[in-house]
Amino acid sequence: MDLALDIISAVLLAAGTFFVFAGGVGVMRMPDFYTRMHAASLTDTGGAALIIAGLLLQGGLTLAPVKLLAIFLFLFLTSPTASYALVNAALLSGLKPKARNETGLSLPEGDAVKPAPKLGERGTNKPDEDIRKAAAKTVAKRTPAKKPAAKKPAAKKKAAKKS
Amino acid sequence: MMTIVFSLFLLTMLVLVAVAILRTDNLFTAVMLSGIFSLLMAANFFVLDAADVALTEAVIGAGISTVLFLGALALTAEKDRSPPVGSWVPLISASALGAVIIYGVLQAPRLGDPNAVVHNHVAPWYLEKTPELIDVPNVVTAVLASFRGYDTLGEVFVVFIACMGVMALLGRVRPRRDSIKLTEYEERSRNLRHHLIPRIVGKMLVPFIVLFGLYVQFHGDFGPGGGFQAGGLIAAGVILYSLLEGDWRGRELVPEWFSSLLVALGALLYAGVGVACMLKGGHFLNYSVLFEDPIKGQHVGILLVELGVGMTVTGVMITVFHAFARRGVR
Amino acid sequence: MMMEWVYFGACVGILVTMTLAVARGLMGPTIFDRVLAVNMFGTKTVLFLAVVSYLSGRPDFLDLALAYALINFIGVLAVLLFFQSREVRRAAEAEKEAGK
Amino acid sequence: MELLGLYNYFVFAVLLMVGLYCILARTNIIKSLIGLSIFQGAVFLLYISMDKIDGGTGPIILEGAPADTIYANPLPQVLILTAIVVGISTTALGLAVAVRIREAYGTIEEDKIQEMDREQ
Repeated sequence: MDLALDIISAVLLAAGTFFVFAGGVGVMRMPDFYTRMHAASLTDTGGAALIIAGLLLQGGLTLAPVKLLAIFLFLFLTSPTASYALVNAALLSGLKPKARNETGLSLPEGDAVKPAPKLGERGTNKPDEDIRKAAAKTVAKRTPAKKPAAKKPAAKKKAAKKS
Repeated sequence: MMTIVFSLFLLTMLVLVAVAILRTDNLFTAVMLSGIFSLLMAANFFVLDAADVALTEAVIGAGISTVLFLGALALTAEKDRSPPVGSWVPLISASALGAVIIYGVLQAPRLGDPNAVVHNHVAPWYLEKTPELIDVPNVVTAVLASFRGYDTLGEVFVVFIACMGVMALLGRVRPRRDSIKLTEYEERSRNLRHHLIPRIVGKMLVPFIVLFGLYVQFHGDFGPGGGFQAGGLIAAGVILYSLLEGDWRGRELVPEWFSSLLVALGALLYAGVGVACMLKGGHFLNYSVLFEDPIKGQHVGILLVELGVGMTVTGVMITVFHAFARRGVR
Repeated sequence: MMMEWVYFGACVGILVTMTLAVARGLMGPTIFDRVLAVNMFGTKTVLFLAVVSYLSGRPDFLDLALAYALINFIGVLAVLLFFQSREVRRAAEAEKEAGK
Repeated sequence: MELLGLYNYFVFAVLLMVGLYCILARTNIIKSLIGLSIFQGAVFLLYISMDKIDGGTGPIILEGAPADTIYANPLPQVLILTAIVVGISTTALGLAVAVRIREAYGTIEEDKIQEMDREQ
């Protein structure tokens, strides 16, 4: 019985370590920030769950399994939230994914994401539409569209409003 | 054996991260890397059997240090514009120091040597006498609060004075809310209320962090923990709330008079226990005289003293955080 | 005895992943990659501490991993707030420049 | 093997060097403070390396543990535990000074501050 438990938990630990390691490799090898984030956040939760499940089987009837469950619960809640917050911070400061559209053309600078969604304009960010528009524009003109200079004037307007 | 393998990994990473911190000229990067540095440090402490220290480093390094540094960066600059090094003095003095230390260290006892000098003087006495004199399972707590109570009292006062320094420098009394006109845009940029997911998850965590802080505070006699760690944890909970809801609301949750009262009361409680011991006819901070039964006296004394430490540290961390956060509105 | 080797293997696996995360933190290229590295490193530290506390036979030291799991998140939120308020700070600085 | 046992101390020396160099060579105050915390970390590492005993465990006495259990040395742990909290408080004080300097001079680079002082 004990041996069976040991074997199960060994398998779980090995699988968890594998997933965690795969996440590490993904973070090293993926081409841009957003894909790296994808690799990291998925394996963070999955690998952690497996490793903690493996440890849980070794716990016995003490306080330790309760603590493990708490650790799992908190990781399960905070890890995806942290990923969300981080991607949001990146998007806010205008970091663009290395995207390719349906036509296979690489996007002109600045059109891949709506540039730095201003605070308070949540929900108006429609990357898909933008990508399609940008692609149409690119195909029509064959010249890269100019980077919209929306950010600076907006900031100045705000500053003016304040004074 | 295993310790050495773990240490090899962790320490090598530690050196790499430290060199990277030195080389980067972006202060934000440096702060992020020093976050990794502190995590590595904590893992290393844990591998070296110092659970209490690892818990402290975890709480301070992950919860508070990064937040404070980012708060300071927001008020100063993000770029390190040091000119390229012109003189050889720093390099020479650093290498000289390193050479001397490496020479001295070559004769040091290897890691984990049971015959090292450190392990043969007071430490065995502490380990042997703690169950008999104090009867607390966590020897670190016993040494911290009882055997070396003077030392800890001094440290608490250092923390207290540092907090007073920050308050003096960054100004405690600021204009009231309505006297500063923030545009809606600015107001929004100072909290995370419009980020629904972090807000809900974060607010859900706050009570758990505070609860765990209280557990660490009062379980410190039996497991890793004590006033220093608990203070950091509870303050981290309050800081999380202030980050999510904006610092105005954070100050509504824990008003400034309350956090600065905590700072003073904690230090006073610690010293007061010492004075109570003197009034009972013992030496300063000799808790054995507090009750008929010396062991009970020690237990109560340690509990009160740790509570004082916890109050001071909580108060200091919250006050310092608010001092930086409020400075942004000017 | 077998379990100890399993724990040890898991620890080494996690440590190697930590090394990869540190490498990403050192390489960048954007600052967000570094924040990602810190965040990922934090999660790995939680797991590492949990496994080591079983390896050393002291499951009562799980408190540490629990503290990390609770607190690790604050740093990322601070980063989010930092970037969010940066726009305002820059606008204020621009205003000051214009005022000169 | 003998040298591996001293690896902690070598890392301590290297970190001390890095920290000192960072403090001396960089003129940016915040960078110097980060260097100071590396320096501090090196000292913490030295102390904690000393507390380890082969085959030992954390100095928390478990009920029903065999009498010959080896416990790590509690004394360095106590010293460093308090030092960490004191370290962050003093760092906060340093950061507060940096913030005030920036407000007064508009920069946190030591060389520029000295220039401004000379001009006055």
